Amino acid sequence: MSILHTVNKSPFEKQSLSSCVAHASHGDAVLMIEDAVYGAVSGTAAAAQLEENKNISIYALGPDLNARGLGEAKLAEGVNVVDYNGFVELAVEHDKTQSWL
Amino acid sequence: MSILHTVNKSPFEKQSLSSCVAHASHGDAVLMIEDAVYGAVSGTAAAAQLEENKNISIYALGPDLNARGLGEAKLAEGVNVVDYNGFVELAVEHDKTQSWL
Amino acid sequence: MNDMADTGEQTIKKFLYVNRKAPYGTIYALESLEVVLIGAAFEQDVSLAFLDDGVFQLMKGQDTADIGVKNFSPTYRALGDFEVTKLFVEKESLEERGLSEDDLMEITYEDEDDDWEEKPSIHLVNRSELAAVMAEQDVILSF
Amino acid sequence: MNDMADTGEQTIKKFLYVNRKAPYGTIYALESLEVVLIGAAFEQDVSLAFLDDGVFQLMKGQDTADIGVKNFSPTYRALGDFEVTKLFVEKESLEERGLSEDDLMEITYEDEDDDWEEKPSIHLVNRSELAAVMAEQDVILSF
Amino acid sequence: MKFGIVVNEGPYTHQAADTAYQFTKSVLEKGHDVYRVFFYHDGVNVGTRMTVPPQDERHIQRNWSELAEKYDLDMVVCIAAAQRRGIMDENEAKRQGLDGDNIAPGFRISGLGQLIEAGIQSDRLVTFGD
Amino acid sequence: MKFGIVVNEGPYTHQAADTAYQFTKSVLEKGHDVYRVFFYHDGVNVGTRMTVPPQDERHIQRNWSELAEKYDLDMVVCIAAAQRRGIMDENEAKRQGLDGDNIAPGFRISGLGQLIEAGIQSDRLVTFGD
Repeated sequence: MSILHTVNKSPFEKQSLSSCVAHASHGDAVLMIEDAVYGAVSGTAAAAQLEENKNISIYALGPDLNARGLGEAKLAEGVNVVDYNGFVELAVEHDKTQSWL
Repeated sequence: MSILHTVNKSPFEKQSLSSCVAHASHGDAVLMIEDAVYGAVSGTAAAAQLEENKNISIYALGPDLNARGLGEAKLAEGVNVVDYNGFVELAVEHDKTQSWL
Repeated sequence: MNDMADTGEQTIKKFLYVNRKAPYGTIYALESLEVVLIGAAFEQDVSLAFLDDGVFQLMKGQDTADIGVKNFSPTYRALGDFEVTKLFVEKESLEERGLSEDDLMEITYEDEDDDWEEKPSIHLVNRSELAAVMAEQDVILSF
Repeated sequence: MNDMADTGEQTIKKFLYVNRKAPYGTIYALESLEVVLIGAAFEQDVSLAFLDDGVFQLMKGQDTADIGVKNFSPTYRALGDFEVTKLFVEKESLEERGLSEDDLMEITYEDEDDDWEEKPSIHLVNRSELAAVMAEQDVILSF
Repeated sequence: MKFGIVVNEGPYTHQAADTAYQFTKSVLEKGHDVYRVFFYHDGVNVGTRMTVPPQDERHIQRNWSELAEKYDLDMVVCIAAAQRRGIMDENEAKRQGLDGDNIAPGFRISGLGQLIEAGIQSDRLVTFGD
Repeated sequence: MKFGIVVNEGPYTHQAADTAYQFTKSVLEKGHDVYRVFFYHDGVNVGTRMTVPPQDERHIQRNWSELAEKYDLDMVVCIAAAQRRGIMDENEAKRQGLDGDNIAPGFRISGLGQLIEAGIQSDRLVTFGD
């Protein structure tokens, strides 16, 4: 019974990514989309919180990273990049999705 | 040349109140309206940040406090309550307003 | 779909409504409540979660007269009549906001399986308990 | 109104556009830029501030093809042609986001008062310097 | 004193249109002038006459239209923002080949220059948004 | 696998309607089914046919209408949310005494029960919002 969590707000603006990670369970996945992909940049307080939590998988949506000028070189370790098809696959692989709006 | 700053988001959800206070200058006023009035509750991290800054005056909009069930007894020290007329007066007294949206 | 019970033609799923936003500043809390009320007619297994700023929805003493917006907080107290009786409120969220259970409305329901005894609908849970509630759902709706 | 200069019929005010939001996730950055472009025709004393997530608006290498949304970042580089030449970017906001000036687009203008020399439009300022910029304005627009 | 008011969010979804209304009403009742109310971003959605809120809720568009009539307010909906969001007056609808318009009484559609002008002409410009 | 999609924000202002569109397109192109797309909150504003975005920008309503036609999608606009925001089909406009409607092709107006039904009938319900 795992959850795909989606977050769409910048962690520097809103606390939804932080709350999401704090509520994710072992085996869950967190996918950052839209402005949440800023949370994938290495060396920030937001990235540190993601790295702390080793029980969940972390994804970021590639099209949103590209739109915002965030190349692979800027990403924190452990962040997996997927496209829209990968987003669909993640939704299929997990039993349900939860949007942290 | 003082500024009336308005903030309308909960400090527990967004960082706009925090950013506003960090950019307010001596003699400025900060008015919490709409969901920002949750920042006026005593004993929270948000209230502590407001209390730290002694150079600015802090206001909260009464109608929004009442709507949210926040009576005077719950408010942090130093928070002044105004109604819409008081909001207008604050806008008149300061040279300009800045909305932290 | 593992936890789904098929009773004849009727599918019963575990629905969780996640409330993370304050009332009045935005419409999400109100329109979420409207979904809960309509959803009650579908006889699913319904729970509500209140965390982050969502706990503010349950504050007692809301009086919206001066902002000219309808006060919809009494509706939470009527949820029991719609057989919506599981309201999980996160302790950590209350504490961070300088609140305790005393600041919340009293919300109860009459338990038809227990001689219509009046019971509290609000259950205070900590963060990891709430995570467990989320984990066991079939459908999670958040607005 | 103390700093307002009256030049005949023409009132010149100090306008500051405050940008605190990231591009694409919401439309505020784009529609703010549209105001700046239209506003340029009014020959006011215009400055732009980029702080908090607003600094993301200036990231180089933006490529929106895969999200199907128009890439409006080249417009910032054209601001000089509209005589919008003062872009204040807050250092602390960059640092908190793991960024440095090298991550930003190069934005320049040709200074008509200095033999059309090409000069940088972006000025890195720290938080207290930016607060001082805010303090000296007549009109502050933020979206 | 002369106020300019900017409303950046649509009706019901955000409180901004309500707060702006209460503020503007207080400005006027205190005897100040309102140079213009400018509706931008989703704020343009305040200016549709097609909203039908529940009977026990405030009617935001109507509140604004009545305030405009009482105080002869200039209420401007930004044309660029309105086009993106489907708010049209008769002229615009014709120009776009649409079969009808939806603008409410007291609102007019015009350009962003009207916002800048409000900034120049008003003693105070106050913005309400998300 | 059967998907339900919920869209909670209007066009252009938030990226939600775009992301939902790209996601839904991928779902369909990968051969999955979409039980229903439900538009709620400001999401109902996606369903007006009166938007006229700049020529070099995507046309969000048209994207959705075309996707619906190609894949025979069921796109439902919530009636309660639509009334608050001025989105009307012919029947509703008549019932409310309005002089015209603005709903776009491929969208239909119905009740919140359609959202619950999507939750019950879909294997996955995915929400896009602010």
